[in-house]
Amino acid sequence: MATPSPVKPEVSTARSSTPPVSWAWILQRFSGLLLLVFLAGHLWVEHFMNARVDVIASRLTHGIYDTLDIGLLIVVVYHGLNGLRGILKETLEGRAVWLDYTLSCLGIVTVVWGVDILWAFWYHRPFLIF
Amino acid sequence: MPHKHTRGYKAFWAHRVSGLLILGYLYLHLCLLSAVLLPSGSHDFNAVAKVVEQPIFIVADLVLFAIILVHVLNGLRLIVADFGWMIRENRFAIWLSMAVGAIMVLIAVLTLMPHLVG
Amino acid sequence: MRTESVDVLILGSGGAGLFAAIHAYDMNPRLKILVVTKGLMGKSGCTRMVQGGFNVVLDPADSIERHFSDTLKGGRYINDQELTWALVHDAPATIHELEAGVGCFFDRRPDGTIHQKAFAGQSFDRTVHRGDLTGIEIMERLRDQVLARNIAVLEEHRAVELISDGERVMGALVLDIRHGTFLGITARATLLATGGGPTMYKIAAPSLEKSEDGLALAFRAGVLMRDMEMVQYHPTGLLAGAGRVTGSVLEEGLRGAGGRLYNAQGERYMARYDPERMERATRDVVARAGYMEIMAGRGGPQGGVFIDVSHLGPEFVRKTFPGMVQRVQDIGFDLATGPVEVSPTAHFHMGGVAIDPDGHSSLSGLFVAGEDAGGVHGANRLGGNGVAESTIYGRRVGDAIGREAAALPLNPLPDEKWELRARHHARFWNTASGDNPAHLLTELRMLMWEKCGLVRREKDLLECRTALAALAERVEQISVVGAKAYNLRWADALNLESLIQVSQMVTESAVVRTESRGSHYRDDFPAENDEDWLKNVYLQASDEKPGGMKIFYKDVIFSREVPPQVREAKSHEFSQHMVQR
Amino acid sequence: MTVTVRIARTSGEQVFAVESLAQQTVLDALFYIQNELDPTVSFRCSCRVGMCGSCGMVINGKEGLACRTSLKPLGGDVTLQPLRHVPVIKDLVVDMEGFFSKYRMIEPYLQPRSEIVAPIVAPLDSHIRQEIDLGLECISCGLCLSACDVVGMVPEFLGPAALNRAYNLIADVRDDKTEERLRVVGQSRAGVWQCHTHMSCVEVCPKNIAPTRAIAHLKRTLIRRRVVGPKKRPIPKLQRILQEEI
Repeated sequence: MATPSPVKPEVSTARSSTPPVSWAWILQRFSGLLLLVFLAGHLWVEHFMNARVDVIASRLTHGIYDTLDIGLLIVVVYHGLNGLRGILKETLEGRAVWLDYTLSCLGIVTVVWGVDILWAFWYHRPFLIF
Repeated sequence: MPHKHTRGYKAFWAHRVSGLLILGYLYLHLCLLSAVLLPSGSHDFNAVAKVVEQPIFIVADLVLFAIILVHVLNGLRLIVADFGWMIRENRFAIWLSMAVGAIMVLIAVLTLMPHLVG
Repeated sequence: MRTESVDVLILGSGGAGLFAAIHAYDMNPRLKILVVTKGLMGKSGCTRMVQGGFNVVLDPADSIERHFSDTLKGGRYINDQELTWALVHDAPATIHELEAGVGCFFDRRPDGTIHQKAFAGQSFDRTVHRGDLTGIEIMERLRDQVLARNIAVLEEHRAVELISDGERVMGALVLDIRHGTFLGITARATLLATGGGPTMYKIAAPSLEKSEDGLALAFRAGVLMRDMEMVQYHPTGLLAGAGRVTGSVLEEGLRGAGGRLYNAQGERYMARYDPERMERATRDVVARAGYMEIMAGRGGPQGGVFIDVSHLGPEFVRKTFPGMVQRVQDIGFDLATGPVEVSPTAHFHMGGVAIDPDGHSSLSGLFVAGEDAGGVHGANRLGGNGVAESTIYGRRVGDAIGREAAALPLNPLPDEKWELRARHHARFWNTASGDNPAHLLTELRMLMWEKCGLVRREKDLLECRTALAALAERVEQISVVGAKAYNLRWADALNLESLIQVSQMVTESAVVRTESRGSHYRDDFPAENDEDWLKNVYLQASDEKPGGMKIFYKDVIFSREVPPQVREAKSHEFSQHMVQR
Repeated sequence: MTVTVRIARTSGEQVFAVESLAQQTVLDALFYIQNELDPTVSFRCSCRVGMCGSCGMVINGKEGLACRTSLKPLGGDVTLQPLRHVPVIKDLVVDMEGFFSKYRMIEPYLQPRSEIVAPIVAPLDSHIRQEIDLGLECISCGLCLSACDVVGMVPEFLGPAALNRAYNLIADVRDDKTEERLRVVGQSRAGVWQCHTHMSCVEVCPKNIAPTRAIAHLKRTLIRRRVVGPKKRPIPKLQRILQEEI
């Protein structure tokens, strides 16, 4: 018998005082917009100012460009891995905590790697860390 | 009969695939740079320049630019929709974003034409 | 066979059924309530299809007494005045509950108060509405409220028989359409709220699954019925060729707002029939006028007349009647800019089970609400009083059930009895070959339209009686094949059985009433005869022979208002007359 | 015009040839098939004018109401399949419990504030009237749920119709359960954050409702709550009650 007893929602309404928001969702939008700014800068610097490779390399020894690229790196890694997390979460039942840890570690490693490459330009030497 | 998917659904997959491709490119980019740095340490970029200034790399750059545009413009459309705008006009919005993307790719092609030809 | 015992069994999930379930539950939450519905909850039935709206007195310049008088006048004074009074009296409270409790949100005037629009036959603009598809709002919200309560619902289950011993109703035998199995349900109180829906006519408005099951069930259980000859034809049913949209109503608000009716020669023919009220005359008058025009050969290509609202301005029409504009657009015309072909369409059954204002029928344990009940509207219903009846009586009767059900006895039936009855309703499976019920239904619809429709004569009615008897016999020969689960042909056969039963009641009552009143028009007695016929025709299954019926009539009791044409109030004696058929 | 109608029945696809007349719909074709060609074909319908939402199905790959889909524009080939994302009972008949189980999650009924004892005054140009108007008239036909590919990917997702109803109740000043409703619609897997803005629901809705708009509103409401706190809700003016005894 299709007996509709009053169905209560699955969340416990007692604990949280404020309705939940998805920070991942919000930050994905913000990082996306921020990325737009960084990416525009990156493309302008790398492709339109003077696209010769050695010029780019020498330019990277100036702090301003370096900061631009580090910012771009952090945001793009966050945006990309957060997007990947969303895709993977769809197929994974429930809350997969290990996924968050794995992706966070991957993100940190990627950023350190990227920064290392930039610093390699800065200090005129192969690698600092790796 | 397979389900007829809406334009919004196709745009969603375009967004997703382009995003994954860009993420993949990010790692490729880092690997390439590392590969350049690792053996030499001397920062002899002329060898690198010879390779990356070949037309095939420029075409690859254009393709990357197009993929990024798909992701960026679609993302902007979604943010606009999150404000409740252009929802009933979604089909037009998708068309508009594609048109803007096409124009920008065209501009890029025209800009890089000298490198491609010469 | 599966059996089930509940305190309250509600048959039907329209406005009356769901509102009654809600009120019975709120009155006594310990009651075990079960709603059984032929379609999906809140989706099948007639309240759902309400377009125009809900008549209610809200404006201080209006009055309950005026609404009462309008309703009596529209009903040509054979209403049960106590029922009509309960309707108009409870209407404001019902609207308040629908808005503030149930969650409906009706249309507003610019100042923010509830908008009331003009309908035909009323001395005041008192029809509350939500656009021109009011039923959706009312039914969706009532359904939501049922979901909020511990009320069990069986969807796609149809009652095929009321279990009665001639004095008491003890429950119902129910067919589970999805599985093709039967379920015996015993109940302390049974509410019949399946709605009418006279679909036995060629052109008919109600939703397609309607087949007046409730009236047929009640009659077979031996319940007293009244005014069965009173079938309302809506003047403006859409004509869409061979499409099933044909017969669906273009709402009365079109005429209320000033819509005009033309015949094929471009005449505004209402001038001939009711020069004073024109298109805003009551439905019986306008529908008959349209029928006469069509019969006189002044009809359009599809055999209809034309409604035109384009002079009100396309902007106004599109904004005020978006649902109607869309419905007409679906069949390829534009209501906003030009005339649309329409025809009278069978719409509502004023007759039904005789009840008191709390919904008690002549059998104890059986309550009736909504279109299954008769007497509220007399000989003709005013537009906007229909949804009012279903919701107001749903509420009233729900309260009554909530108060009384716990004290009523529960008599479970032995299994053999259930089995026996179930076999009867599955008898179509035993026939090797026979008629297609869909074809029989078409025959019935033509027959009733021609012989017992808007214009009736004794000769036709007697022919109709014979033809109906022949059809009833052919129903026994129907053959149903395939799996029992969700078998639509079986449903067709059961529908046909109900419709023929009700058609017989309509015909027999129509033979008896030798005058014209409201929706009942006799070509051979074209005048309204107040001297002899301020009476109600009652009808009940006869004990003498199986399938027979006894018919008698009683004077109307003018308990609250004496009609102007009756100079002095008659004594309230019952002058009865009995006919046996 | 002869139309080839392919019906995805429980027992497999079956093909029928139907002679279609002007102004006929998919529903008319189904009736013809059931009455004349194969009485065992099952489908569901009630009102036949797009008010009850019983006859939703997938017509040539796209969700539609059989009663409001004309045969003519479909050409000579029509494929009918049951709605997606809900269990099939038989042939084209689906179990709408699959729809209502989600719908019930948001407690879809008005739970009025104690001050609401009469209809409220809601001028035509007022925010409440306009907001609610856009999402009313839902006939719970389930087309949006069937069209929603997110439900296909994340089965817990509440879906367009339920979220649209939730937004309507949250926008309704008469309702007292805004906080609770927001908690339900804000959930990570079932709630609004899962919506990928495909807007398939908007494209198939037979009543021209835009559930995506409602979902976008809910997202913004949730964020605003978190950032600036709950909004003050003024007590709406009540309409004067005519009768003292009500």
